[in-house]
Amino acid sequence: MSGLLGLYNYWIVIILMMTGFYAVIARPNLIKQIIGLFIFQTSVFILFISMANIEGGTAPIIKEGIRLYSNPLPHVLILTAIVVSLATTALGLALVVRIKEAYGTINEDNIHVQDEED
Amino acid sequence: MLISDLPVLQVVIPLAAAPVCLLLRNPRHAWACALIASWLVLAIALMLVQRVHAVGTLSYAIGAWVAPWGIEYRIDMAGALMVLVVAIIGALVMPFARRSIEHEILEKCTGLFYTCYLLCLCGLLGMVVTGDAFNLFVFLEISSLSSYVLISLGSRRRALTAAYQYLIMGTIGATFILIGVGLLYMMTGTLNMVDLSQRLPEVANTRTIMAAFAFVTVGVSIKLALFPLHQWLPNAYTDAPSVVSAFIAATATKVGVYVLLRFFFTVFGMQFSFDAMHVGEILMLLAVAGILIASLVAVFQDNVKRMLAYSSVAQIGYIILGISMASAAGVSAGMIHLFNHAMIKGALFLAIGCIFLRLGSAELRDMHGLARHMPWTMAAFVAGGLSLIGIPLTSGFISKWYLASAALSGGYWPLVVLILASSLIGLIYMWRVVEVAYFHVPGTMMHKVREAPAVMLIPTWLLIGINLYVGMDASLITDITRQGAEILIGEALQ
Amino acid sequence: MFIAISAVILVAIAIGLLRAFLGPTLYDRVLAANMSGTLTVLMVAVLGFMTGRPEFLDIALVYVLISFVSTIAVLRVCGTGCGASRDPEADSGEG
Amino acid sequence: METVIYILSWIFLLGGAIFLLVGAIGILRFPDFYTRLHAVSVCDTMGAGLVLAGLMLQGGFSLVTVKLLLIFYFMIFTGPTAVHALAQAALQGKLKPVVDEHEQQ
Amino acid sequence: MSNLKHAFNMTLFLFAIWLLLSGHYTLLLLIFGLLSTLLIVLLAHRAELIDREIHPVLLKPSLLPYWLWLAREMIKSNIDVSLRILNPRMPISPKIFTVRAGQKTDLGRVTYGNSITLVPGTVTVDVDDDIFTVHALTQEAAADLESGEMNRRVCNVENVF
Amino acid sequence: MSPELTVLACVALPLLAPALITALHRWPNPRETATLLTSGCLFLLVYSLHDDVLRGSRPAIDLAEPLPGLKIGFEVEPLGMLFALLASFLWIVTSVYSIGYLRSHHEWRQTSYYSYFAVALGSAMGIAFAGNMFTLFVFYELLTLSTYPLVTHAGDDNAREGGRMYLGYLLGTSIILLLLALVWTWSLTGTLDFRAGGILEGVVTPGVAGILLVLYIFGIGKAAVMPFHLWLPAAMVAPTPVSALLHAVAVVKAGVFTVLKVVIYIFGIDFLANIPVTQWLMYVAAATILLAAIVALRQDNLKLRLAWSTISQLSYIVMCALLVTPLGIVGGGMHIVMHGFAKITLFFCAGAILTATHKTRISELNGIGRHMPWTMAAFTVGALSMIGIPPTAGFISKWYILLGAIETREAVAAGVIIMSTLLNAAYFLPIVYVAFFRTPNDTLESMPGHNTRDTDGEAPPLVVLALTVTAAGTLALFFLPDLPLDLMLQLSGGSP
Amino acid sequence: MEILIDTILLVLLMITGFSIVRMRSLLAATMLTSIYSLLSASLFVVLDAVDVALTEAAIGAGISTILLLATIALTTDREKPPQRTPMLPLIVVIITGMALIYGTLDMPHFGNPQAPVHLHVAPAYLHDTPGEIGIPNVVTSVLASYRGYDTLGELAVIFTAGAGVLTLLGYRTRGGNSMDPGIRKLLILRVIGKLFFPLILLFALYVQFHGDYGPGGGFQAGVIFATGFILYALAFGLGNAQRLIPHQLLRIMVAFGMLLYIGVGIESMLLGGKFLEYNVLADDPVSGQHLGIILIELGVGITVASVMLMIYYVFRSRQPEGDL
Repeated sequence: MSGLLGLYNYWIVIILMMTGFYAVIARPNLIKQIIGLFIFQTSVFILFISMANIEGGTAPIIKEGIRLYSNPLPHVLILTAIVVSLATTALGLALVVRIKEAYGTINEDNIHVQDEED
Repeated sequence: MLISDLPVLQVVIPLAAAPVCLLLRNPRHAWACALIASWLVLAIALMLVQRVHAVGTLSYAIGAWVAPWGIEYRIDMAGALMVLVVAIIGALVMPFARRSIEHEILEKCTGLFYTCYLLCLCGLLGMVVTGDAFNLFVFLEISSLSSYVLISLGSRRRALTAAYQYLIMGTIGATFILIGVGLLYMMTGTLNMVDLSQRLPEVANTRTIMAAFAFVTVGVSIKLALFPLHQWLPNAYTDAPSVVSAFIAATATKVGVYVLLRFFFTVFGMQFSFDAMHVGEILMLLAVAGILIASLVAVFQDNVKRMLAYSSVAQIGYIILGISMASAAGVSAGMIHLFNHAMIKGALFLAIGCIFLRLGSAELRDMHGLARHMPWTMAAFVAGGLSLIGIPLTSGFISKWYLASAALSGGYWPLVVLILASSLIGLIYMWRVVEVAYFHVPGTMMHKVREAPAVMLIPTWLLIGINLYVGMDASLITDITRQGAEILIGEALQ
Repeated sequence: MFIAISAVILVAIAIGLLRAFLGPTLYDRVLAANMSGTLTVLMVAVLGFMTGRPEFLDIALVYVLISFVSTIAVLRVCGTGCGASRDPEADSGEG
Repeated sequence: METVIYILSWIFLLGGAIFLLVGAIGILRFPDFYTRLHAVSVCDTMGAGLVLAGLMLQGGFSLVTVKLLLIFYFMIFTGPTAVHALAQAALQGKLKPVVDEHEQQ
Repeated sequence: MSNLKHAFNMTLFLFAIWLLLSGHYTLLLLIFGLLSTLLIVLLAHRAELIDREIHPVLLKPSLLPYWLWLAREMIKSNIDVSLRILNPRMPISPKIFTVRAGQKTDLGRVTYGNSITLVPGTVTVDVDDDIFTVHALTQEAAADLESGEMNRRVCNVENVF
Repeated sequence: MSPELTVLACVALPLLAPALITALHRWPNPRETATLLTSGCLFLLVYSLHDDVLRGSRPAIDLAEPLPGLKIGFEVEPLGMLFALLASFLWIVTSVYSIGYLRSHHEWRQTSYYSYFAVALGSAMGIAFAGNMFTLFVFYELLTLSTYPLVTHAGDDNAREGGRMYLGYLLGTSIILLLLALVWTWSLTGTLDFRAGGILEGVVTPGVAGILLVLYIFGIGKAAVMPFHLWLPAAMVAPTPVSALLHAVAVVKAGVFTVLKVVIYIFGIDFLANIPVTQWLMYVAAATILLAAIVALRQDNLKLRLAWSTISQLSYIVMCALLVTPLGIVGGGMHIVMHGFAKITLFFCAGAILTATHKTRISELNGIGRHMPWTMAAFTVGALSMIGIPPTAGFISKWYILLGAIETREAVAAGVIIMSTLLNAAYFLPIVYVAFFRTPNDTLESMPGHNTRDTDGEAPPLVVLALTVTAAGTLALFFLPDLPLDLMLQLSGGSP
Repeated sequence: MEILIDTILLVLLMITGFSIVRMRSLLAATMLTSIYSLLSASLFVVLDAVDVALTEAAIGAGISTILLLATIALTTDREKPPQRTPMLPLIVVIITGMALIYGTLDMPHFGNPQAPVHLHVAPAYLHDTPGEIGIPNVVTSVLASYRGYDTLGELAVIFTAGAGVLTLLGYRTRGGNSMDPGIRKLLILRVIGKLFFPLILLFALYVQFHGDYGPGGGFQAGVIFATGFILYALAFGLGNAQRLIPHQLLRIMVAFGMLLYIGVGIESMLLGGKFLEYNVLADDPVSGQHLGIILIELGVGITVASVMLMIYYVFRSRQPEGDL
């Protein structure tokens, strides 16, 4: 892998991240935003895991006869981050349910209209 | 458990108390549990300040794994001050909380409320003392998630949208921080802040580090509600339960500022942050814009909590302004204001909490002639307001004084005028409340209103007392902040 | 060789994805998702052999279970209420 | 013997891959939801079975084989159940199957 | 009494699976395995899931002929369906019809239903007591099923349970 | 009691008085007695200090030091002594007047009125005795805040409007300009103490000193130098005793007093004399004198005319200060006292007229001197003093001011003083004239709802008593100016 | 050659991502999200991150899809077309993306063994784990011991989410044995559920206790365990599931897991070590580490399983009666 070819991997991941990010900030539907957030975060995880990769390496479970392992630290970090992302998703969805009950809609534009009427 | 375990204990105690609270069915018991935990935290915080003062920066390797391999807790003077701020607010809010929560939150949620409260406390403390960039992210999320829940407990339905908005923005911010930390890790191979700071100079001029810097800065800025990333804040503070507004307004954004300080000075180093990235200029611009615009917006708010929320955005601008000067005087001024503003906003929101308890509203139009019926509460509010404006003999004056003189010595002329002029805008919005409460004829509904109970007034006045004490004798706090600023800047110079 | 097998499986997944985009009904999408799950299981198994660490089969096992439960969940949780007639994609094409 | 097993395993794997691909093509080509179910069945049974069998031969007899068997066992049960549940839901959701009118008469 | 036997069978079965999965036979892990198995049996007991219809019955050696027959059927119909998929004209003639299941037990019916689905070309669409609605890809597949051979074989299997 | 403690008591006593007054809010008579007692005690306390000060001692006490170089502390020096004496003496008189005035108007919220009044006086004491600029600033702000409720006492929208303007101007200028000047001074010198000869000399360049001076002069909004003067007419919505004591004496004099203090103790006269900006600022003050006098001429409302006159007269003192000569300082100091007595008399009279006849406009006052001879006689004395005609106190201060102007060869200043004297005469003498020599306007008296009985005779006795005392004081000070003069001479350190 | 598979997967992810944004049916978007998650899990396998892959699959394709579905069932499936112009978000996104791409320009190339990440801290973990911790799975050793405190934080996050969801949505008990009307039709599902419920639980416990040796650990185990119960609830109705594991028990388990973890930390402090210093838990440091890791993984597993299940209960119990 030479030159910029060694980086295209990251670029695709960045495009993925931005796809999710776009859904978060551009879509008025709350569930869609949560989905966007999920994609955004998952893509960030991919970025981390990509950086842990080592050419010719293998999973960091020590075994006789294997010399080269991938970096375990990002894996650990991402394990934690996945959990955090799940927690956020769960909480966000719970809020969405409550918002639906209180406003009768989960469209941000409609909610703003109702808020202004208050 | 020895005295050396204090750094970790103060985070672990609320963390351990949280599940206990979840188990306790009786709201009173849950409250008592949270109360004990928060007071223990305060006691530990005081001991920590004393110890840091005596022996200098503390370092605690969790699990006995030394620094870059394990997670390190690191408390220097600035950190100790932050711990103290969080602990004071956390401890004083608790006695206040019982009555207020009984009034504002459904009984079945009470135990859960205290659980979330303790988690939030734990998250904030963890963010302050940690010396590990990723651990910071984890504790940031603990505090954020719990504060989303706390905010959503507000009595109006708008609290839900406010919490949701905060959740979205907060998560974006946290993810940005995560990206930034990831990029940093990618270039250095370490997550420990001190280790990072030693390894960064080698790779400082890479574009990756610049991107990392940008992402961390933006991410943290969302958390600390730096203008124009503050949109979540006014709604969140307005619609949250009173106790939550007080606690979060006084601590969460402040801890965010502290994290920013850590990154700028400890991790990236002053030279990189301010000379290479020119973050000082950008921050200064945003701070100025934030101060002016948020103050002006605050003037036009009819809900007092919302007004205070916008005022918070402006006040954060002051803190950032101090930091953006990148001088020992500026940073220490910023930190003084950080402490003072935490106390002021805490007191003001508690006072509003008292009013809310009796009036069931924080709207200006409902407060006509309130001072007659709640003299102590309104007096506290006025005292806090004066401090917010920066009237002499209050803590707000001290911080504005330091800010102004830091700006003067840095040669930022217009800033001085701005600082003073904006405190005048502060006067305008605070005065609107005073005028309504003191100089208007009470409404017909008012005769039923009584003074708030003592358990709520005493914490409020304790905070006011801290304000006034600092206003009278700021030597203690300026000592601490000066040391803190010197350590921060000194680390940058090494 | 394993590479070739994995590549074929990936192509199959891609085709499944195409069905998931095209719909037209929700059930088609769920079906596609379910098939992608099966294919992923197989791919993971093959990958385990490719990298010489067949203990990764645990992951494949998890996938089997998870994809099954989530397929059931779609149908049970959204029930018949989310029927084909209400699939907005069917009448509007795309968002 | 080893060579035979080796070659056999690759035949299985390739065959499985082909069936998987065919199943995928089926899910794309078939005209309606209910017919697509059959294509998925092809994947679930033949495709998966052959690939796993190929892998079993590759791995020799060990715990790995057991796990592969377990996977297969799981798939044999979960696959049709999922397909059935889907079909049932679709039917209850008033999704009309396309049937061959001509043959019906 | 019989319940206890089923529970014991289940424990054995689960522990066997554990051993097959584990691959590490240290004392600690064996103890964990045993504890896990017991916990699960306890849970299953509480959920009233322990009766005749538990896994081991599906693995009885006497069922082998049926499994082999089913495998042959599957291979046959798989090839058939695959060819139809690949055929550019796609010669299919979908049909939906009902068959009557002759089995008495739930497990038997499920075996029948899933067997129908497992054989490509036919899918069990709905189960209503003993009336199964089936979707077939071709008339031939439908005819095969309607011939009732599978039903008969599954009924035989049921007796083994 | 040691002088240090006395100083402290002087500040603390009026600040604590509200507690007593509030405690007695159910019983009007003891409440007013408490006010009178406090004011009396205060005056005695202040007076007891004056000997020490004349003998050259400077009782000082420091309370706290919030920041290094920023102290809360008191120190008595002659100028402050003078101001304190004036304010505390006039408080007694005003208290007497207030009792009569408020009761006859059946004003509401009398308790809070007396309380805030006491706090305002306490702040004035704090200003007078402040040992450094920071303390002065603190009490300066406290004075603004404590007088706000008095200004808006009426509680209607009009009053609130006026109150907002009052607050906006005073706090605005003090925070933006004065505080800026303070911060700057502190960052340059590290202290804000009042020191003889100033603290800035040798530390700053004349250019910076010029900017600072501008900041100080305009920052002290209470001195009402144009263009920051509009709060004063706006504050006239207040009840008359408030206008009388606060807006003729305590507040505005606190302003010019601060100007004097800044000139003397922060800059130092000698240093200031070398700064070109000083002269320009003096011209601003001079312009204010003339312009305000011209505006006063056009006012029909009596209180407003007095207010504009106050603006004009305040700038006298500012101008004196900016003459930067010892004689000017003496003149300024004297004018604080002389103008204080005269202006309070005039306001008292305006209040008396309002109480007795419900009239506020000059054009309605035809022949009122016949009904209220005492009041109008006092008014005449006050007016003469304002113009500076002997034998009234105003003459003495004007004399010194003129001397100062001549000494520095400031032709403009001298000219302005003479011009303004003419203008003073032009807007005061007509009032005296119509009061005594015009026949009463019958159409007004017979207006429906007008209580004709009130027009026959004087205001309540307590009111008349108060204004008589101040008028007498105005006359007496002409003959016995020793007390203020000694103090001022001690300050300027020599003979005139 | 892995790079080829890696690339194809990334492209597939990209396509999936785009179509998720475009989909207007939320259910369809959810299904695609589940596929997205599964694909990224596969990518993790390709990139050797097996533990992460396990977790991502269990969470992304499993529990979070189920939660999304439950939310959609409670709200709506239809997304209205946006009224706002997407220009501003687009600009923000493009700027952010450009900043990131700019940042990548100086990055070490993908898989480069000389990258700083492979030189500094991580090698020590790989090198020291056998000696210091004594287990082959380095991810577990880092997770549970070297950075065990992060994991405690992670557990606290999950705990917060559980408490938060409970606070927000409250909890309603279902009438005991009631099965919804449609359940008669679910014969096949019920029987298969009955057969697989114990197997899934067994597998979860296997993952729990073999985290030291292979992919897995308390977290994954907890999620799989909860998934087993979710399957049970799906097949037999929520009421039965709640009877099997009552809410109150869940609440206790949630707290118990947390307290177990913290308790291990406190215990090591009481024994004279630092917080979470497992070395002191037994005479021999390595067996101390082992004991500590088993205990805290157990704590994680218990809390995660109960929180997941609790969240599921809470969401589902909000559904109107008879619609389960």
